Amino acid sequence: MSVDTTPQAPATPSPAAANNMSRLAFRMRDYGIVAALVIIVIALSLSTDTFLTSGNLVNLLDQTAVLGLLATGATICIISGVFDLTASATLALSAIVGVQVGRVTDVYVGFAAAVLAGALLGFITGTVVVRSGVNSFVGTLATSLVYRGLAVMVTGGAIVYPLTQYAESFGVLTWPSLFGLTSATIMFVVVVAVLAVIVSRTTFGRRLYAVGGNAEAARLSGIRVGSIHVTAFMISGVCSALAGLILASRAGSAQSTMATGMELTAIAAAVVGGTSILGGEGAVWRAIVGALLLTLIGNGFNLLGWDTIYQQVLQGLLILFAVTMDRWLRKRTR
Amino acid sequence: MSVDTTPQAPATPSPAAANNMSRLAFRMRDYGIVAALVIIVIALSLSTDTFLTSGNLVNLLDQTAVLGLLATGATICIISGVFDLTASATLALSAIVGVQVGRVTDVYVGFAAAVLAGALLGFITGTVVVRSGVNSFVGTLATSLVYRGLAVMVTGGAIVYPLTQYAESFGVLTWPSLFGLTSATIMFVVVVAVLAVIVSRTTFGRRLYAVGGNAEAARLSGIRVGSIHVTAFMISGVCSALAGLILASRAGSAQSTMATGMELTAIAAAVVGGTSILGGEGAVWRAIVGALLLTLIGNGFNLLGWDTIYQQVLQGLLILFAVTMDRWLRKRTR
Amino acid sequence: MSTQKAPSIAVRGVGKSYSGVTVLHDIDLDIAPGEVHGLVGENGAGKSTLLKILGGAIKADAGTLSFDGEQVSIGSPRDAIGHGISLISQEGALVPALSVLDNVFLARWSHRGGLVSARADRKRLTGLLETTGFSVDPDVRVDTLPIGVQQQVEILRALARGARVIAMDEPTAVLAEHEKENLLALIRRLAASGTTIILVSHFLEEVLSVADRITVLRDGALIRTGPAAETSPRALVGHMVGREIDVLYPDPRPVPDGSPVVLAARGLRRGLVDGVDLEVRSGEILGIAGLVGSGRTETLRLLFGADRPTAGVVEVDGVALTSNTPRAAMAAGVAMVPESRKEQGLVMQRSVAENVALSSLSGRRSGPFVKRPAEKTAVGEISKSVDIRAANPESPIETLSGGNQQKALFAKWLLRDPKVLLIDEPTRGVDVAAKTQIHHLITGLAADGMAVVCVSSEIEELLALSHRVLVLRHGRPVGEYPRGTTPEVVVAAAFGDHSQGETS
Amino acid sequence: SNPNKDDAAGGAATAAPADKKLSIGFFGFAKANSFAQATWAGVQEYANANNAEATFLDSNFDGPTQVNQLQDAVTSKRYDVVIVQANDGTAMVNPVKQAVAAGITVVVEFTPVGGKYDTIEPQVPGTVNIIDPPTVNGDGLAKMALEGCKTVTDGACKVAYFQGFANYPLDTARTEAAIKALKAGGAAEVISNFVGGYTPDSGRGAMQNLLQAHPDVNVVIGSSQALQGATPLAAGKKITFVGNGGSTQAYDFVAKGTWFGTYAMPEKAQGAKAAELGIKKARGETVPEATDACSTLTDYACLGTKDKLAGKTADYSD
Ligand SMILES: Nc1ncnc2c1ncn2[C@@H]1O[C@H](COP(=O)(O)OP(=O)(O)OP(=O)(O)O)[C@@H](O)[C@H]1O
Ligand SMILES: Nc1ncnc2c1ncn2[C@@H]1O[C@H](COP(=O)(O)OP(=O)(O)OP(=O)(O)O)[C@@H](O)[C@H]1O
Ligand SMILES: [Mg+2]
Ligand SMILES: [Mg+2]
Repeated sequence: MSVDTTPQAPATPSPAAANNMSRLAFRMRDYGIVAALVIIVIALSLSTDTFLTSGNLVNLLDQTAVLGLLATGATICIISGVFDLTASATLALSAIVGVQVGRVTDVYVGFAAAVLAGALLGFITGTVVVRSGVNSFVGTLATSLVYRGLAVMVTGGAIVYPLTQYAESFGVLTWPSLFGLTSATIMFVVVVAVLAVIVSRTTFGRRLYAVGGNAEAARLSGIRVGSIHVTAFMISGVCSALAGLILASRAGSAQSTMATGMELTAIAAAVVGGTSILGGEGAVWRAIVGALLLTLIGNGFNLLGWDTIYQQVLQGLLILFAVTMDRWLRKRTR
Repeated sequence: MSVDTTPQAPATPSPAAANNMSRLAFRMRDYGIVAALVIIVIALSLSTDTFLTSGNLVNLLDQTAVLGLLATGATICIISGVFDLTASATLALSAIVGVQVGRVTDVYVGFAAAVLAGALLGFITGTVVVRSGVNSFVGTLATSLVYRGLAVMVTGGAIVYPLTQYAESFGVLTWPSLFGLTSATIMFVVVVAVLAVIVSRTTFGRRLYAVGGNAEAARLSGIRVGSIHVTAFMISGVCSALAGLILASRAGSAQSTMATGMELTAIAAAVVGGTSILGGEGAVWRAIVGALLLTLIGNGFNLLGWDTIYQQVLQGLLILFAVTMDRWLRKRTR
Repeated sequence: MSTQKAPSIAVRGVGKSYSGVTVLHDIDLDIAPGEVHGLVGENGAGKSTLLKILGGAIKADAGTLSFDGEQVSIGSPRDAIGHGISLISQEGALVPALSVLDNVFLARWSHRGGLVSARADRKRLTGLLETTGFSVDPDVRVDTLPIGVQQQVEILRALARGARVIAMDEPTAVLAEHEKENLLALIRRLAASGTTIILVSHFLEEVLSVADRITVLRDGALIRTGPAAETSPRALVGHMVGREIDVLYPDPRPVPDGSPVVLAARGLRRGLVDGVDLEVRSGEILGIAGLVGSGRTETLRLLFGADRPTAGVVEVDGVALTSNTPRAAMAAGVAMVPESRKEQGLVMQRSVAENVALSSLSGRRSGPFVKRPAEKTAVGEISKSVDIRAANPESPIETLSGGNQQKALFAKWLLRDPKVLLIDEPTRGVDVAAKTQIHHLITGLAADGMAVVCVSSEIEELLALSHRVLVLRHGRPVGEYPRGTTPEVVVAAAFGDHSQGETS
Repeated sequence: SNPNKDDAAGGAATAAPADKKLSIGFFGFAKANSFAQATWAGVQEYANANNAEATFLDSNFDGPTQVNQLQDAVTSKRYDVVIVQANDGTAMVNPVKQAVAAGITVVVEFTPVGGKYDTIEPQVPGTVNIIDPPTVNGDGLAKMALEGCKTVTDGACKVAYFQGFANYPLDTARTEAAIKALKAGGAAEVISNFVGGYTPDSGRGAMQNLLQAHPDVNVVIGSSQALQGATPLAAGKKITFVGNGGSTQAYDFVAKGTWFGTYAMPEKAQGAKAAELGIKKARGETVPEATDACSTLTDYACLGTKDKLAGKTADYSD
């Protein structure tokens, strides 16, 4: 994935040295959470001999893929100033659509249908939120109930499977591929890289930040705040659909309860990465750092063989450590 | 519960008629969500003959008690500009403390210990958030993992019970009391009424709103922003502990997984009631309206006996209806 | 700037009301192409409302707009921008977390196939900076900039859009004297090149000097439009308030001999502020002058404990403050009216009354409860004495006009009855009449024995009010001038030229 | 003192005549859950055949929702018999008491109502239990795993136990029982710090990590859903599995020999049995208060190894 816009040489030729110094501090400050991640990686590498094996790194990325995609969608929404609590319901509903369409056509057509469904559901969520004028938190919460309900209605509460002749190719996303990484990992990396470029380099990306940072200022500048939000929800919907396909491909089936509650883990990952829930700030790479950090902690515990009874406490403390470190580095250089 | 500050007669005797008109509109606008609640109540009274029975109303309040307490805590935190995602973990941990202390002393001492534990945990959460300077969303999320983990450690992952000789009196909160309401309901109503008065009538309440509305302006007005936040977390902690006692008293036991995820339903109730997640606005009565609305919808479905497959969808649509109606009434008169 | 000719604007029968209260009524106004049109009126007269309607920020309830005789509908800012109208709003419309560069070209970024080209924008910005004479670092986040500079960013943005009509709502309110001059010169240049400018300002001299014609609004109605050359400040004020009033600066009462030093600071340092010493006696008004970014605001904040100094002490009545926090300063009797009412002063969504009462809550309580009748009386009295015009003290303070918000901020601190009053830009956005009221208020407070430190970018005001003026440059005091010093001398000192004046 | 107590006694159900159509409320885990659907199928089938009508109340895996549903059902007096498949066994104690007090016949199915996980006896007086206590379940899993050890190793056997939800009391009780039985039965090492959860995805993650930390593991125990995600990762390795659950997929794995066995409850039969107990009791017949589901409904105590399951079909799929 790409890293945020690097500041270019200053236009004003003012005190250059001091400027460079402060530019450096400015960078450091922005990467506190990466430092925390690195510290945890080093600690794990030193305390286990299994952590830094290529096998484990392949696993780690595979395990991060679903959360990473959802966290990216969440981050894009949060940057633009909205929450998308429909993420996991959209995931389930589009995966179900993917499987059902796949039954009457073909696995890959089914996959495409799932992605389309994700975009469509995102469009609906966005339209509901924008039109009703309701706060996105409660608007998407209500919408997510509707989507979950629809998922139950579509499946009749049962699990849906691809046709037997397709069962194997449906598992395509779990297959190893480039550099031994799973196809799911490759898809995740590619999608996230594309989204990172969109967010950090395009005019759409800038509008996203502007809308999230000061919606009124954005409106006064002629930005269609509503359509930016709808687009953000659509991107989030597509991310959810892709995550849903990974989960379905792994399970070989889809059902209406898939990934329940995961929208919150995704938001948590986004925020742990350093995206402000107030909107107007953040970056796609932060979502990935957050998702990696959360996955890593779980992975580390497993490798260390610690008793699950202490896991949660330590997990909480580690997250606190990481975000506090991030916070302090930022404050000191302000 | 008490209703928010009613605007008094104007200080300036300017255009009186227009003023009164706008005052009326102003009030209406604030009670859109109440209107939505009333509509749903009327619909339910007409469509079932069991809804408007005293037995059902007693149940309804009893069912609202836990969510209502949590939503009140959530509202107070949100008004002051923070989220408390530890609510349900605090609930579990303090209920466990209550049971365990009750084992070695007496049921009522145990209850008191639970409330103290709630306040203490709130104090710790608040201190962590304020000191670390981390955004409350992720700070309390991490803290809640720690609390849940501690609850597991304290109980060893098992259920804890009061001693057999206390088992009956431990159920005290489920007993009927004044006007046939359960003790839990009475406690809930009293606590919420007290908190409503605190928030709307005291200097602390004023500071709460100021801190949530503009923390910097509040600080420059001599308000200790940090201690207001800590106090808000403590109040939320006490609300959680009381909710925990109700749940424990009903179950006759406590365990580390109690009320998992309920902090979000509580925030949802707060927001459905009309409290803005941006802080600086909202009221305790709104928490109650929100909690009642959510409970009512469930209760209505159960009484109507509709196929549960459509419940979620209709629930989502009803919530959307209520908040949109609230929103539109507000906008029209702006 | 613009390639297209500016249109002539015709406003017909425009009206607007909020929940039944009329704030603009049946406005008819014609503006010629390339004209500089001044718009003046008391706080709450409806100036901003009219501008917002032109800029598409809000919709009128009644009336029509036409450009070059053709009726247009402006339903959104997009439409307005499409017609070449750019609004610089009073509240500011910057995106805090974005850089200067991104804010200047907000929604108009140079791009190639959707990818933003920062290099092209940088070049455009350099050009704009040259035309305007502003100097801003393109890469800093705008929320780290002083408001004066933020204002410049907004102006740059309007220019970057190549607007044919620029509506400026009090653009000079937050600028220092020499920057005002720059801006006025810029306005003249723009007008000469065919851009229409609508200028709202409370500085009547300024409007008179730059505008071709001036319109006066009062209570939402258009009182009169006429050539600037045919009117005078006095006449304008008469139209604005509907009666003759005295707008002369009051003279502060001389500081009594032997009046004790109330506030003293030694060796204050932090960031930009590099060793400030000062003393203020009871009954004295100390003015602090300097350029934007000279550290005036920083100094006041250090005195109040809003920021913690890295070195130095602040003493009140000879006793060092126990800690460098606003609370400690307030306990010692210090109060500060901050520079930015939106960010530092007011809780926008709360009511006028709550805001005014906020810093003195403990003074009116019984037990934990707010004594509401006492509060109502206190707020009512103070509101009257600073003349806050609010339809309802219970309505959110964000619905007040800018000037009235400023008065509420003042009222909030006066309710504490402080010994020392620190004021940063006391009359920013306040109309002439109210300004005079505030000036009388300040001199009156000093006469009653309060020690006042006042920062103002309005040099005339500062010199008229102060017993003494301290000039800061790069965070260091570079001169102190007694009452009667001319503006030229002080400005020269602020620029680092000492040849004209004597340090007293 | 507790006024509840008095009416609790007064609620003894009066027998319903045989020609009265009885109404059954089934309070299942979730409609969107195939296990609960299997129970439901059993309930429905028996009810329809015996002059009764059944309704599925969907709590969607939410404890508090289920509590409210049962409470409201008591208010609305819609059901003569309720069958409770509790999400949160302790939280359901109170509404179940209310239901009993209101004269409703209550059958507790699969998971206990009350906090004891090692007994089949009813924990709320007046109810009828047909359950599979978690400790019995844990013992059974351990028993099969120890058998399975023999198929993959002649030496010391290393067994991994994937927990369901980390530290849920019900899971804890099952985990503890299994670990105890494994150790007592001579397993060389028991690894229990992995959370496999109840989805293929969480199982896959746990298995990936397990293979990193303990590549030499011999037997893995986990929920049938978790193992479904875990199994492909063990391809080519000498590892066998013991699943918890009798789904189609689990049956297939056992039949293919990929898994040594699975803990297979004939869930539809259990649902039917629950309905039978409820209807009979409501009609005034005497029924046993406590039924152990596995030993009553199967002749192999739910220990579904290849030979035991041969020729049988699963009631539901994961
Ligand atoms: N959103 C709103 N809701 C209610 N009243 C409003 C709102 N916005 C403005 N007003 C009222 O409209 C009137 C005109 O306000 P406006 O901002 O146009 O005044 P102004 O002439 O720009 O004053 P100032 O010089 O103080 O900026 C004021 O009485 C103000 O309180
Ligand atoms: N042109 C500029 N570009 C960037 N930063 C600036 C500029 N001018 C001033 N600053 C910053 O402003 C801060 C000091 O401003 P301060 O508010 O104390 O000055 P001031 O004299 O009160 O100015 P103002 O009139 O805007 O309030 C410093 O942090 C300084 O670096
Ligand atoms: Mg204005
Ligand atoms: Mg300043």
